[in-house]
Amino acid sequence: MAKVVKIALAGEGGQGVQSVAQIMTNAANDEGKEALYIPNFGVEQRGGVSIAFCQISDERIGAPKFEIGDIVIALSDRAVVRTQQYVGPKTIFIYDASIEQAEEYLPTNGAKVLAIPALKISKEELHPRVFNVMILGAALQATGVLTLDQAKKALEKKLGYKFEQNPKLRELNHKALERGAQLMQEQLAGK
Amino acid sequence: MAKVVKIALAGEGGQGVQSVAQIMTNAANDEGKEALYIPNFGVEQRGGVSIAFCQISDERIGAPKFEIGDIVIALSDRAVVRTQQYVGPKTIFIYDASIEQAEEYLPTNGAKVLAIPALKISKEELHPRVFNVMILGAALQATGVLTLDQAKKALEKKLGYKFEQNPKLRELNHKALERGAQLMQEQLAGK
Amino acid sequence: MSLKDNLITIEGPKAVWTVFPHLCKGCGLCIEKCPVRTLEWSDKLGVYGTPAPHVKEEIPCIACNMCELVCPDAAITVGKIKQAVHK
Amino acid sequence: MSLKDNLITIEGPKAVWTVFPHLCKGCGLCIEKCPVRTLEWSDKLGVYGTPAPHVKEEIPCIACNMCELVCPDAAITVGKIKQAVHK
Amino acid sequence: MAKPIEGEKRAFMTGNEVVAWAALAAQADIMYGYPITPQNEIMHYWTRLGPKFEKKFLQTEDEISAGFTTVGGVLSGARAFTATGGPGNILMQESISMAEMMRIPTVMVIQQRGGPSTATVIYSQQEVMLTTHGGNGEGHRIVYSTATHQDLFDYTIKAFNTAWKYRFPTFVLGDGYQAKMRESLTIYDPEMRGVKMVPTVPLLGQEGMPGVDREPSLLRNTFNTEEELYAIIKDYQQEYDRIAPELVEHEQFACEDAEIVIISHGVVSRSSKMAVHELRAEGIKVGYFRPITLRPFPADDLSGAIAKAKLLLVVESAEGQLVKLVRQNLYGHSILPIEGLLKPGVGVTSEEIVDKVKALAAH
Amino acid sequence: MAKPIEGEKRAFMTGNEVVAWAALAAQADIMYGYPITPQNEIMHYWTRLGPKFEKKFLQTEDEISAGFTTVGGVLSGARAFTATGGPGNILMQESISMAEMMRIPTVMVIQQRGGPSTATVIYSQQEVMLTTHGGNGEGHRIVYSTATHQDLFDYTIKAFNTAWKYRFPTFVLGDGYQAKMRESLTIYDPEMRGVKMVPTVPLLGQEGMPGVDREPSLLRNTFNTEEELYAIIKDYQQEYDRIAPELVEHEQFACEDAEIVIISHGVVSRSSKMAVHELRAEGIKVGYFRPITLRPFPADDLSGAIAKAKLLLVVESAEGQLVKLVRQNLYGHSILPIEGLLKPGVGVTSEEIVDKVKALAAH
Amino acid sequence: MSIELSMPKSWRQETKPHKFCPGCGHGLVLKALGRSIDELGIQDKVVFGCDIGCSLLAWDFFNVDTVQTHHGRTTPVITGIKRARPDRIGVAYMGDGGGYAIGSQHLVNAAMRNERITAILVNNANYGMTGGQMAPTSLPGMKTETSPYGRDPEHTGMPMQGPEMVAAIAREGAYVARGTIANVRQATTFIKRALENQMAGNGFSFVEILSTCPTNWSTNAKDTWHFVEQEMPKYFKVGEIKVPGTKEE
Amino acid sequence: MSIELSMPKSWRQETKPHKFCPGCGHGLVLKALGRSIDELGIQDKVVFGCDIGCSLLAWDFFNVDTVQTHHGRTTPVITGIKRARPDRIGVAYMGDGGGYAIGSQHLVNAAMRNERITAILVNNANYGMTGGQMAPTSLPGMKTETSPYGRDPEHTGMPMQGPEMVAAIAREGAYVARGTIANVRQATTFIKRALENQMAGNGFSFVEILSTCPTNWSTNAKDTWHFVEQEMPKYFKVGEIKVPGTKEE
Ligand SMILES: Cc1ncc(C[n+]2csc(CCOP(=O)(O)OP(=O)(O)O)c2C)c(N)n1
Ligand SMILES: Cc1ncc(C[n+]2csc(CCOP(=O)(O)OP(=O)(O)O)c2C)c(N)n1
Ligand code: SF4
Ligand code: SF4
Ligand code: SF4
Ligand code: SF4
Ligand code: SF4
Ligand code: SF4
Ligand SMILES: [Mg+2]
Ligand SMILES: [Mg+2]
Repeated sequence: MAKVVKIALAGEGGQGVQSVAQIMTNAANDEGKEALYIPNFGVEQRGGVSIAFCQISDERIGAPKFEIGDIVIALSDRAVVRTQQYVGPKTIFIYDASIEQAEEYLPTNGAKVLAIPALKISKEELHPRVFNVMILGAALQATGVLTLDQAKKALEKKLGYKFEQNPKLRELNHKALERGAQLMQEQLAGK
Repeated sequence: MAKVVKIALAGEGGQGVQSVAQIMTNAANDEGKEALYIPNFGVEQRGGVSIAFCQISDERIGAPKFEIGDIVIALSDRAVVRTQQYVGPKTIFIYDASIEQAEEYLPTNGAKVLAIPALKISKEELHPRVFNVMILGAALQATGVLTLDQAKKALEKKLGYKFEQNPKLRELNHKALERGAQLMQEQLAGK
Repeated sequence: MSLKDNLITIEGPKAVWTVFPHLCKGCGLCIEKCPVRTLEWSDKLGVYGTPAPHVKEEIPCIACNMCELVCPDAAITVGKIKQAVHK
Repeated sequence: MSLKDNLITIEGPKAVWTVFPHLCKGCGLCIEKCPVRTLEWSDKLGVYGTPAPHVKEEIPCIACNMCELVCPDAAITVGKIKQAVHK
Repeated sequence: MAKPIEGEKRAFMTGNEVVAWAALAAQADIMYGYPITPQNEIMHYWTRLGPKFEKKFLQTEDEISAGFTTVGGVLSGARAFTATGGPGNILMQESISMAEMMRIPTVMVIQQRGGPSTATVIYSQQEVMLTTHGGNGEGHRIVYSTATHQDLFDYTIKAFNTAWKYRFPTFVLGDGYQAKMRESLTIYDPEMRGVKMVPTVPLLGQEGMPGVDREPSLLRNTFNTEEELYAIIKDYQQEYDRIAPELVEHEQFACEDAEIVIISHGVVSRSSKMAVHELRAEGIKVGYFRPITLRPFPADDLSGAIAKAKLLLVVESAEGQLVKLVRQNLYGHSILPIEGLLKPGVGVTSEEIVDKVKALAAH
Repeated sequence: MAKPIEGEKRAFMTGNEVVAWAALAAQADIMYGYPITPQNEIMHYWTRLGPKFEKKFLQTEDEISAGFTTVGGVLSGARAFTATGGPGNILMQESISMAEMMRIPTVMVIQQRGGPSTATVIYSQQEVMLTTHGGNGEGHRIVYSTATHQDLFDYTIKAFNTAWKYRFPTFVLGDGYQAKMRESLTIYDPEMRGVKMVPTVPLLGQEGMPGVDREPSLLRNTFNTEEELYAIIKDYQQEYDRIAPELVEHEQFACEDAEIVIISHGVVSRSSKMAVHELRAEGIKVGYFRPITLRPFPADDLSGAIAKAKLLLVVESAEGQLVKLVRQNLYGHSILPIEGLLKPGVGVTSEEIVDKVKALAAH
Repeated sequence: MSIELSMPKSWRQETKPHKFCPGCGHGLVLKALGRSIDELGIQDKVVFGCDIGCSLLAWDFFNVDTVQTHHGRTTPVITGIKRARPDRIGVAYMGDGGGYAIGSQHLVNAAMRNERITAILVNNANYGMTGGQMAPTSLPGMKTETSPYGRDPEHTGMPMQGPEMVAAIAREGAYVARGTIANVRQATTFIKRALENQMAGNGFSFVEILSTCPTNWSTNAKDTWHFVEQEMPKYFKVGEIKVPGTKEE
Repeated sequence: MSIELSMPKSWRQETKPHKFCPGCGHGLVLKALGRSIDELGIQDKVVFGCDIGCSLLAWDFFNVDTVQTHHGRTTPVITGIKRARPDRIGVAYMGDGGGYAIGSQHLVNAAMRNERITAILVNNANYGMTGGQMAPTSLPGMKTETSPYGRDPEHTGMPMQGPEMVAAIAREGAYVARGTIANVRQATTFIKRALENQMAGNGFSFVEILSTCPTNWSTNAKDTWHFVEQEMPKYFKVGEIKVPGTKEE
């Protein structure tokens, strides 16, 4: 069987994890891969932790949800708590470095547990709005399922009409993507 | 198994077959017998043929309806048509002599097919209102499940309060009962 | 004779009044509504074996059409006789 | 420090104005309704990580109580300071 | 106030009247209902008798409301019930699903009529699947199928006790024949027979200041995560499995050496009983099995009863609904062929059963 | 007007979007519906796409109305459909019962959510009993259970054809996962694939003056005597039995020599498939069987598939609803023990199935 | 002799006498409807839906395409037809139980949406078909099978004001009226206008008709008339309540 | 420092912040209800029922006995409780979808029967919980998930006039009003009167409150206020519509 890359992304309502998931799986699909993305949804419109389950493979994918992710990304304290269950011995667990007291809840059974300062950098260097694009970059770097160029194509598809109006936005997004990937690379390299 | 006497009574809405059935089975129950009575009912409040299925026995009774009656009594032309299906080789089929062209529809497979001029006699000798009590008398005579005295007790129970106000009514009802029985006896005797 | 053909028709000065017993259920609504109270129960039986109404001999129907109008079973037809014809 | 104790209290001439960030969802309804437009976003974050409002330094709260009234999360308390005390 | 029934007495009445008397005897407080044939007379008798015993009644705007007002009544601690049939039974499934989720001990009397759709107002046994499994859940409910007026009386009383003891919605499954026919039975004061009514308790509106003297009752049926729901359903199932052996009821006779066992429920079982007597009198080895609880189903009892059999005959006034329950429940316990005498929407006489068995025996 | 889909193309979308496209591809004329999670987006897409292709939509006041307006639409000759789930599925059973009685070819898409009651808006397979047997009748309906977006597309189109060809109400049974997830599929113009849409005809409102040029259409669902109803139901059953072999569909593999056969339907069967591949790779003799039609059930196919098996494992996101169907349908054909991996309201992963099978194989 | 039946042309003669009880007002309402259909010449365009309730007895009443629906569900069935086939003239015929109790959500929402259908509701102050239970329209003090001691407004409210309710939510283009079989000509006019209003595409058209149920009222002809002519109007005001084009309140 | 929360006493502090979205009007309506309960001192007598709709998020909102019911079914559940236990004060809390669409038969029949309960309906002009579909109360031209090109009154009617409908059938003793969260004090008064009316045993009490749904309206604070203060009142008249004891029309 072909390898399936499983990614769980979790954050607060406004953090845009569902967009990240959608862009990522759209991109994979556009590249002729099989992708499956399912959002987690509860009764509340706002306020809960939002989780996106993504799978990308070269062959058709089975169950929409999974027990253990290859990469689990948590962007808030509550998200850290909620996503522990998806961590197994081979999982790379990534969380935002800004989460206070994250240590208390961090999973202890993962292959790697990495903090990336995406929120901080997005605020300081880029714009808080592209925080989630940084996360996308990080996720792609961690999994290698797609190249950054492929992701850029997908961004273009989704936001192209906005980029046309404001080419700086394109630049900003590309930067965010690259910066996210870079942060991830540093972390994986154990820096 | 104890013998169960099965009686099907059918007539037009206003002819009072359900009252006859109710008085008869009430009387049987009062005498300590087992009785079961089920009215046939369709969607219309008025207008259909009304059928009463009665069973009287010394032991508990099984199914509420039956295929073949011991006595089947039909009081209108439509009732004759509708009740044919309940007639078997041992059935005594009784119909009111006033029914025009009854011959056309009369069952041919019964043990006996008897016409009694109850409607005529009730009109001429008694009162149209006690037509159904005559039928009750006839039914009891044909089946022997109850004595006329037992039926009178049941009548008293149901109509006693009216009889009190108008003792002539009691007399009329008793007469109807007896006259009905007598008509039946004559018929059975082959007169 | 089938009930269907057994109609009661009464010709009066102003109307040919007819009841179709095969349609009449003997409800009596018509009788109550006749402004000249000429309707009463006849000897003929309707579809349920109850009597059907007819126009009394002594009171002529004034062809007001009320009985026809209120019969829920459309069992009555009142044919107005044109004044001209009678004069 | 837990969010719960992290309230913002601003004492002005007419009112002690307080927001409880652990209840504030940053909807901004209060800001829009202040008749003297003294409310604005502060640096403190509320329960959803969005900013909580506070009273501008330069415009004193007139203790009209509107912001408290319209906060769907009961995150604001406006304590009127009795005129007597200030005179 | 006088008890509705002192001691016991023989009665001769319609099944609907029996249900009304049974509810009185069971000290039911209130009935909620919407008219539908063939259950109407339950309401008619209840509204006539009720005021004499300070019983309440509410006629609702539909069966959805009848179901949900009953839920409300029960939540408030009243011994409340309702009755329906046919399309009304479909509509009540919504409230039953809430009662299942929240373990609200509602009691519902179903008088089955012909189906599907409006069909006939008369009679059938076509609401077996609906009554045992009709919601968007796992059928965590208890269903008694009655055969006689005595049953109707006994099991209506029992239904209240079962519901309040086990906290699963409980049904009395009758039919149009039972509803409309008259036969004799003994009505009685349950206490006199040693039947104590399980006391009711309010699930809402208890004494004391919520949040001060006690926690408030906060009851819900909605959950945010799959896992919450999973845990609850698993728990209910476990409890249901645990109590099932206490709950299952059946009736059987002449099965020990029977080659053909007739399986039927409700009013049809009366014909089966007659048929078995008649066939036995002729020397034909036939047995009688009647599940009284259709849910939970007396699977083990049935397995036992058919030990010697070569053939099973399911008789019902439906097109195989009891057959489905039997197959479900006997799977793995039996491989006997199952024949059906299936008469959707019409009554079954003993003569038909006798003929069918003879035809089967002849093969 | 352009066809909604010319030729065929690969798409990546949610299941609800797939259903909307499939209905367009099937030339559906009108959708009636009431919002409920997880089916809402079917309506959202339909209302966005519809006007471009002169398609109509009516949002009704509840699911009862959505069901009955759909019935009306179909009666008038429109290719009409609706969609719901959970408590809405319960409420639609009333109209389905009318459609069953009157053989009205309605199409309903069910996206199952957790139950009973409001429960969760997410996902389950707990509406199997309800969808296959939920009315006050004999379950004369057809139910397709889909597993993939491709299925959703194919079977939504097929549902219209099945309904209009056989005139039994037809369901597409999906679930919250399928509704909300995105995956790839090929959408296509059915004609291009040689699928001709069965033409619709008005059952009411035909041309010509009724009573003069033609008899009026006089359609009813109520009968006065038991016997009338009996004759109709028997007739329907006969027809249902006759067409069942044409209708049943299933998917199987690796069953020939399988000692354990995994039976599952819908989205869960995807996990089973993965598990079987994985287990086979490890040399464990396990087979895969997935009923596609849950009603009628592919009983013979299943019997065939388990010929060599020693054990059956039913896997479902419900507490034994598929188990019940399997037991019903295998009774008499098999005595194999049936194990369950029953996960009401939660998804099942292939890992769980693998573990379960290994545990079973170890015994 | 060939005296012609005074029967609307659109009635189906083969099924007459119809199945309603003697003196039942349904017959009169359907006569008014039949005459309206005749006069408007729309027999081939009407789709007639009848409810469960005694109205079901009309399933083969007309030479008009007809569907018998479920209790309370005639409004949505006819709505469904009309939405799919706007060229049809949809008539939803129902009782007071069907319209004001179990089907009231459909009635008020059809009114709100201004569905282009005509709903005719027969108010006989009880549930006729099921044997005379209390209806939302039963009169105070009225004895029915479920109010054996008389309807007590304290516990069960006052008679439902259906057309008034519909008029409160219906908007421009809607037609709302209450007629009575005590005035068949007027009732016919109201029904005809309700059909014309649909044909003109104006909006929802609703007519309640006060009617009789001698069977469950246990009344003779005289008392039947008395009840519908004298008692019912005490609680139900006859007349047109909303007419398109006229100025509102 | 001990500054006290300005929270109704009957609110359950443990479950705050509550589960409604930022800027959701439900919070304000429940504040008005909480204050009314406090002021009337009936926290131990109230049984609060919440519908499915965003109102379900209030299932653990108060220190008051609470039951979350089904979509549209809160009115019958509370009715059932009140009938069995008249000493309780029943509050049925629902959305416009729950009250005017799927539960409208319960609402109008409870009004007709003059049930002694208090129904509070939150009108946010859409189906909030399910993600913003059209509601009976959506404004003409309003874009929702099921009216993506704007609500077209020609096809889907004009906004439902709920209190007007209830007032048309409710009788002596009933209380009917429409408030708005744009005037919380007035809304509180109306809710309080509605509770008092129940406590006095007068009759059915119904209050609709115009409310906000910034999430599905996709509005910022300013536009949220604009919509509820300027747009909604164009179609919904705020005020008391029926007050027991006052002369009718
Ligand atoms: C869902 C459902 N509930 C109840 C019934 C039973 N039922 C049939 S007719 C009827 C009442 C009819 O009353 P109404 O609508 O006033 O019509 P009427 O017979 O008085 O003309 C009822 C309750 C049914 N058929 N379906
Ligand atoms: C029988 C049924 N149908 C549909 C639903 C789905 N549903 C849940 S909430 C809701 C609408 C809520 O809208 P509203 O009542 O206006 O409340 P809001 O969320 O706007 O406050 C719907 C349709 C359901 N739970 N049950
Ligand atoms: S037409 Fe008028 S006058 Fe003549 S019988 Fe009829 S009601 Fe009487
Ligand atoms: S109104 Fe018609 S049915 Fe009634 S008695 Fe007169 S003619 Fe006969
Ligand atoms: S109390 Fe009034 S003046 Fe002060 S901040 Fe609030 S709204 Fe502004
Ligand atoms: S109204 Fe309340 S929740 Fe909203 S921003 Fe102001 S303080 Fe925060
Ligand atoms: S029961 Fe009443 S409404 Fe029904 S047909 Fe008879 S008289 Fe008419
Ligand atoms: S979706 Fe709308 S109504 Fe629901 S909680 Fe959010 S803002 Fe409030
Ligand atoms: Mg009526
Ligand atoms: Mg809303």
